Amino acid sequence: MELITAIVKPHVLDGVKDALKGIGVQGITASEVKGFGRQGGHTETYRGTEYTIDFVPKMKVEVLVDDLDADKVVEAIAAAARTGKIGDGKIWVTPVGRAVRIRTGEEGLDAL
Amino acid sequence: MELITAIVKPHVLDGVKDALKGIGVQGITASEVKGFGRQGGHTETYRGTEYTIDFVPKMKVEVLVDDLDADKVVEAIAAAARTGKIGDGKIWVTPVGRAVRIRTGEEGLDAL
Amino acid sequence: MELITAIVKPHVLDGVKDALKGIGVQGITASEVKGFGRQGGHTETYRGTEYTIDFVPKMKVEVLVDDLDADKVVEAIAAAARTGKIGDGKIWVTPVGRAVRIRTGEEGLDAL
Amino acid sequence: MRRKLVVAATLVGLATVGMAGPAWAFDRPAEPDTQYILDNIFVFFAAVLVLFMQAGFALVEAGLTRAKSVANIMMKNLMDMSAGVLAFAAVGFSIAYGPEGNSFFGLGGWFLDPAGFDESSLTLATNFLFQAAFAATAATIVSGAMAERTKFKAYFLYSFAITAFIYPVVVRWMWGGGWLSQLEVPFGDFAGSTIVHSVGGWAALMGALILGPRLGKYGADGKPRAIPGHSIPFVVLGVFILFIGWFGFNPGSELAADLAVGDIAVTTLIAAATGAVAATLTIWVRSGYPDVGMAANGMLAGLVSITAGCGALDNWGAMWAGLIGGVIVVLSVQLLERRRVDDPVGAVSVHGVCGAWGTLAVGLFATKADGFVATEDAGLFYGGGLGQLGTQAIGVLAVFLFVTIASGLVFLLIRATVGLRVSEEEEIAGLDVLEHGAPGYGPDVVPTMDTAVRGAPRVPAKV
Amino acid sequence: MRRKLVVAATLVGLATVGMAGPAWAFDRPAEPDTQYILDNIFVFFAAVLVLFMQAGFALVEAGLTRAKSVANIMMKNLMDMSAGVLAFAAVGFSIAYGPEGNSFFGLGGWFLDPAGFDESSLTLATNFLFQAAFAATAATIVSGAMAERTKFKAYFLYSFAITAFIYPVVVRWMWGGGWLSQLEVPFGDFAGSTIVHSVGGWAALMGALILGPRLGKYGADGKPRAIPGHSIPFVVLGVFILFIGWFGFNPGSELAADLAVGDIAVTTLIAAATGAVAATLTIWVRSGYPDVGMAANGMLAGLVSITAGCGALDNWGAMWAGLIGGVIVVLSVQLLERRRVDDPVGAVSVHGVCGAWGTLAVGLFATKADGFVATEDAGLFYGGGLGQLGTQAIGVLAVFLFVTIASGLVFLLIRATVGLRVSEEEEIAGLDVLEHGAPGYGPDVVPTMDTAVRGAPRVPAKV
Amino acid sequence: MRRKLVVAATLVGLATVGMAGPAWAFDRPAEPDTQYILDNIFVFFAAVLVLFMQAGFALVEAGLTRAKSVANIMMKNLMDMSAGVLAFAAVGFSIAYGPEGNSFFGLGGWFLDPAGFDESSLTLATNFLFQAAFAATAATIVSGAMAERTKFKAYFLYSFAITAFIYPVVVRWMWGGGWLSQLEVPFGDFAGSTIVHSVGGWAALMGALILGPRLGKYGADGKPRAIPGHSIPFVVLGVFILFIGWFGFNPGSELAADLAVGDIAVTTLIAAATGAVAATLTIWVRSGYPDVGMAANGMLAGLVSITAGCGALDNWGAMWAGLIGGVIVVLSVQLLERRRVDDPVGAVSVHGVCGAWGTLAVGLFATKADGFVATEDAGLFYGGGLGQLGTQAIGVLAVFLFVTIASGLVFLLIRATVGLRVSEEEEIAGLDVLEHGAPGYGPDVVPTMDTAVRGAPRVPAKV
Ligand SMILES: Nc1ncnc2c1ncn2[C@@H]1O[C@H](COP(=O)(O)OP(=O)(O)O)[C@@H](O)[C@H]1O
Ligand SMILES: Nc1ncnc2c1ncn2[C@@H]1O[C@H](COP(=O)(O)OP(=O)(O)O)[C@@H](O)[C@H]1O
Ligand SMILES: Nc1ncnc2c1ncn2[C@@H]1O[C@H](COP(=O)(O)OP(=O)(O)O)[C@@H](O)[C@H]1O
Repeated sequence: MELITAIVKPHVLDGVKDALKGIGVQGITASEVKGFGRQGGHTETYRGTEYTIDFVPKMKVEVLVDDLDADKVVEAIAAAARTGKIGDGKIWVTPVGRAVRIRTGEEGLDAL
Repeated sequence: MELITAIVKPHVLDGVKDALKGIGVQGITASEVKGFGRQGGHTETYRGTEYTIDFVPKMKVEVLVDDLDADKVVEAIAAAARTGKIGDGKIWVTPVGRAVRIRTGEEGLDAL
Repeated sequence: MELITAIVKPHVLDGVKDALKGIGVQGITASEVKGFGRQGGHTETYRGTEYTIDFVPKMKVEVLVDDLDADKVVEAIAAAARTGKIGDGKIWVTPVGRAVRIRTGEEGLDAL
Repeated sequence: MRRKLVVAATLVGLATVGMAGPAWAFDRPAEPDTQYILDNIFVFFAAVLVLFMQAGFALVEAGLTRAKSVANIMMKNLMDMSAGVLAFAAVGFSIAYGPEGNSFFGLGGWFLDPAGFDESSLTLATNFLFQAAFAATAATIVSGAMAERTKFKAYFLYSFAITAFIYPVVVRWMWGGGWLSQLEVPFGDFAGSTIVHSVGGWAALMGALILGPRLGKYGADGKPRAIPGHSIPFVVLGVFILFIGWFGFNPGSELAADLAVGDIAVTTLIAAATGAVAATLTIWVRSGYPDVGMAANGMLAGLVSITAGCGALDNWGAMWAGLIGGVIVVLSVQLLERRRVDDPVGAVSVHGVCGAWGTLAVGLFATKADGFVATEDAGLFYGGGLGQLGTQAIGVLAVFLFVTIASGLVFLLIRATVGLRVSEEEEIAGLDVLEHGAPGYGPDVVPTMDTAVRGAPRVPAKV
Repeated sequence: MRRKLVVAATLVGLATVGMAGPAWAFDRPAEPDTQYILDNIFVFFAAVLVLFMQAGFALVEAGLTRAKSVANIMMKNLMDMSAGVLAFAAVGFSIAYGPEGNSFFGLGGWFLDPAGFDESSLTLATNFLFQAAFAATAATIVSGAMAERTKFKAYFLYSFAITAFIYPVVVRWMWGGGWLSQLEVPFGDFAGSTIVHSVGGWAALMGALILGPRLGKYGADGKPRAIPGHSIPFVVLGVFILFIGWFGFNPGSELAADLAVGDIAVTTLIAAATGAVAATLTIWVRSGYPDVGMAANGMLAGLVSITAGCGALDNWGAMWAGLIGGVIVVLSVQLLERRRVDDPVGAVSVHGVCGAWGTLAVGLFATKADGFVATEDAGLFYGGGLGQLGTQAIGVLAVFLFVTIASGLVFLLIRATVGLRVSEEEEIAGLDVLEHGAPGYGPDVVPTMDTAVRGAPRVPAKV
Repeated sequence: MRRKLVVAATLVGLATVGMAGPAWAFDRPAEPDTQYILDNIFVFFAAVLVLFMQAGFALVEAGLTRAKSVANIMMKNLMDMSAGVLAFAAVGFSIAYGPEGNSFFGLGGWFLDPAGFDESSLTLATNFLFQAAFAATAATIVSGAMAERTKFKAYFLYSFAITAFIYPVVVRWMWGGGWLSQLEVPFGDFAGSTIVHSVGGWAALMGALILGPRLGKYGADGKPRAIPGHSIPFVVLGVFILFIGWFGFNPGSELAADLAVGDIAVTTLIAAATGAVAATLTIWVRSGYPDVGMAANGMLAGLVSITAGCGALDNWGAMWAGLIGGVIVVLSVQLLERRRVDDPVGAVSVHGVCGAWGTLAVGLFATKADGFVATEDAGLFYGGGLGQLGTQAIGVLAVFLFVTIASGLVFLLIRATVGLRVSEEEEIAGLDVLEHGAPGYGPDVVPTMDTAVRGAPRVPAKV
């Protein structure tokens, strides 16, 4: 199995979820993160004093998939998350040794 | 070493922590995530208009352990997190190449 | 490629970011987590009743890097995050099989 | 006792024979008696209660919209009062109550020139204070309906326009002794269901229409989507403040300390209560849930619905006015939402629609004379026939037409010049950062990564 | 000057000889003098201040409970006032002050029939307004103690019951001229430490007892666990609003504009201050920290403790009443918590226990006559012996028994029919979503994943 | 009509010839007429409005600081009022208005001894209530400037000192009939731009200076860094409450119900509006953004700027006082920030600097006599020459010197004994947990991991 982690723009999350559902993925875990990258941050002004916000809000999406599905899932996420503007984010894939569904104790692909 | 990642129901966190402490685990990192899966979301109604909440709150627990302990830890989490109802979550295990304790610079198992 | 994950004290984040920028890292993803470890929690008192806060706020920093840079990055984070007091946190390194820049579709090192 | 109309009549009488300037200098009594002083003190405290409503409006609007534009909505409420009071002092008060001009538009006494105003029942200062608080109310109603997408500069200009011009003209027609008060059966709007609330409500309608709905309010299928407000406690606190303020608004409109004050307060209380209960039950039946924001709207609906008739209706009439207002507001909010009028706070329904209903309710339930409603039992259900109801309908319609046209023109003019709506990018990001420089909540409340850096952890981290 | 008792006595006098109906029509003065008007205006503004207390209660309760049920608690406060006012207007006021009936239970004058009430000292409207605000206060005290686990429907029913029946009966006994006011040494409860606050507090006690503690309040070892409230700023803001409202509550109970008003205001101020300081120091000593929520409770405790004696105690007496109240409230909160009475906001301690204390304090410190306390220096410490103290104890006990039994029956009845407590699942999830359809804070405040989708990022994301 | 000075003069006259004790017992009128009662009732309600300002201060200060010390700042506001009222009742009031003593320091009538005070224009109770509310205001101004780094215990002590001693001395000089009111051209500070606001503002300055800036306020390069407050809605709500309270503060200072009340209310309203608009435009021009917190400061600046001259200035003067105040406050906030005075809420600028400006504005724009300003057109721009302006400058300077020295000594003394500033660790963690035991927001608002455990998920998790 593989764990696919994607850092995406927050407003594409719904689209990514739908795309994954579309190709048969049954579960996703998402969380709020902040990203620092080429996109850069922005400046705010409070009571006349400027300050910089370096980290921009991003969403992290994690999907555990069968090795065979990994590429398909990566493509699906990339397609759904692409706006073409800087800051669209990254996807990376890490190997997973074991997976368990807590409720049933099922392991491996059955756990997905 | 291995990194054990578990997605569990929020209210079991305390139990998971105690279970891990019980088997000698000395550190845990937890974070709030939202999950999409078989459990499904729910519907809310605001000013008469319905809308769906697709993601349900979950807790992510990460534990870095010695290879030898990995299975024991997985079982402990699974046992503590199991309610038997849909949405109990997943556990997955990924290999870790190097681990460092920042304070001392210790590496490997000493870093845990 | 490797994914470097660091759990650090929240107030060192800015320093870690600057240190990584200094050695040429172009992107970072950070998130708020809570840690349980040797540092221990603390006690609060509400309306005369004591209760324990077990988890302390930490920051998780994730950086995807070229295998060759991994050690350099680990050292940089460790140096910037070290205060010498208990609770400084951990760094761990996991292998990454594939990386994609969503905007362009670039892969591998070009995706960083 | 009911001096309002007397004053108004005098005003217009004089105005129509063309008298002006010095002749207007009714000095305040040199040795005022205690009753005259009490009248002024009473209206002073009533005005303070009405001014407090600004806080209520700000909270209700803030609560029913999103956190990312919360500073903007608070700022609008601060500014429409500030700019509004100045505009009203400079010209609005004269257009409404000026000694010269005619039955449609007052003139003279600009900048609160004391020579221009009669002080025989209240001093100019007391009178202005109370009226200015009303003008600020009419102005501020609009900000909620236009929330989360209007340029701050544009709103600033609009609030000048409504307090300097649109609202004063309508006041002139009625409380300024103009044509509505001179109809055969005079128009009955004791405290301003139409004159204040509908003016705000119809301007809000035009604002919402011309702006269009917020991004994401309607799905690709055209169906409305819920955009939950960010703080129900703010909404309910705001409603409680408005409720309190209304005891300045309605009883204060007596403009004299007398025994009618208590009666008016009780009709106000009853309508507020029935409005809240009725709206709660209505939305409960329709959606399956006793929605809190809707209950809050319901109390306001009850209050708006009794504002015209708080003096002319008895307790039973108040109950009906409030109860029906509470039902109407729910239906209206849902109807407007379906019709693609995106009014995040329900301002059009609460103030416009229920303002109209409250005004018509006088034609149905009026049983006491109140200084405007001239006879007892003028309401249809009390045997008064259709006379009063007809007049009420005329007033409702006239104000609707004037306000929608005038405010529509103002909004179009602003759109053509400084622009009315923020960019899409800004709307997604929220108005606070791009319009005002910084978010309305610090990074430690709506957490951002900076919490770590500047806000620092709340918990003693054994650094 | 102190007209309250006079009115009451007349009432009961007439009632006992069986007079009724038309004979009651004391018309309001045709040409009221300015003093009569001032009395009415004063009580009107005092009533507005008391109504404002609703906002204070809502905020204190919301702040001391969790965010997941915040909309529910605000809604309860909105509804117990709305439903309560209507119930009180329909029947409660008649049970309390009705021209017929007896020393325990009033009858007649239903639905505010003007023929039923004497207007010689205040108009019916002014009187009702003030009393209705009090009834709403008694009702709303309970919602805090029952927070986070009561079905909305059940609470709605309860609030009818207390304002229609339980509270009015107690009022009848005392301010309605009933048996407590006719004791040899008449019961002294000027503004309602017992009549209002204890009524609410004891009903709150029964509610909390019958419901049982919130899930997770007690550990497996039976030890209480802290469930921190979600917003101390709301708590303190609420206390400031209640504090302000109390200047309507206590001085307004004079029911006439006279010079006692200022004296009462000063005893009220002093007791509030000593209550806050004493509670702060007490919890500081006991737990090591000057807990803010407890300090807030302390100010309220001081206020409740002076409510009975605000007219009969001098400044020194007020100081003692407040100071001891501030100590008591801390001990009581901690005791009840240990005894498995889960009262998240301390309502039982503040209103029930300190209400009883404040009533007894009249027996200890009374030095002035106040219209109820009939003689000077009636307090034990002023040489008045045990007479007044004995009466105070009787009143405290009688009200305790009546309210616990009556409200207990009401709660049990509700439990047996529509049910009192929400399901465990709902309690864990919070009442907002399952009782009212949606959370009280938007996803952009208490972040959920939807922030991303609907709330959108606050920061201009260079989309 | 303007009795204040009369009373004061009598006081000092008697005091200087050394009369004391019993001779002071001017009993309140046995049969007070309605006007006398109305005066007392009016001042009573005005005092309630002033007391409400405590809530406004608390919210403004809470909103402009960080969430991690929010309970602390609310607690300080609760406590400085409570402790302050007691200190003022015990000794402060006597130092200010005591029958004995001299032109600099009053004595006698301790603990509100009724024998010590004249009741011919207001009862002692009414008078004390109003003055105590003012004392609490002066005290509470300071907490904002010292926010986020002051030990609670230290602040508690300080608030005793200012209300027991520093503020009363300044009051003695002026309203107590002391030397400032006896200057050839008497000092004109009708409602306390200098006597109340500058006293608070200059004490705030010393507090901020002696404490030093918050950690992280200045970068390694010495440049100021923004530390955004955590809730703009709280700030604006607080300002609305303060605005409302000011209608007790200024008109109430008339200390009698008369027709000047309305005039004063209108100058107050106009200055508030111009202050808000002017500050908004000033910061907009200077920083590119209409900053909301600054607009809020601007309204307060306008209000402080008209406080001295609310009786002596006409509407045009009020406009200028407010407008210039609104500009000054922005410049002052920015200047102080550059000069390393870390005043998170702008208290020094709003109350100290604009208090001074408002006092000087009387010397420029006074056109009416107000009981202190003795002649008409005393202002420089009205042909009054430099006399009034000179006196105003003397008063401003004298109060500045006295307060900075006295409060400086108090703070240094506290620092040397119990300590003034919290530890670095505590400052980083926030004051709430370490000073008060628990955070000001529950884990379900500012999320921590415990949400999961105790706060539980808000969403029905199908457990
Ligand atoms: N080397 C990296 N390691 C971890 N996360 C990264 C890395 N580089 C970028 N990111 C994440 O991806 C987001 C987008 O990257 P950015 O460089 O801004 O634009 P782009 O995705 O167009 O290359 C960043 O905000 C950050 O969250
Ligand atoms: N393929 C997956 N990848 C990542 N996370 C998953 C995946 N499937 C499920 N999850 C996580 O596990 C949670 C529980 O899964 P769900 O399908 O609802 O029930 P169950 O755990 O009983 O199978 C989800 O809310 C989600 O957070
Ligand atoms: N085995 C582990 N797995 C995952 N995270 C851990 C582990 N041990 C420690 N941590 C994380 O590192 C943080 C610091 O660890 P701690 O034991 O308190 O101190 P130190 O870093 O000085 O060893 C913890 O708060 C936790 O977030």
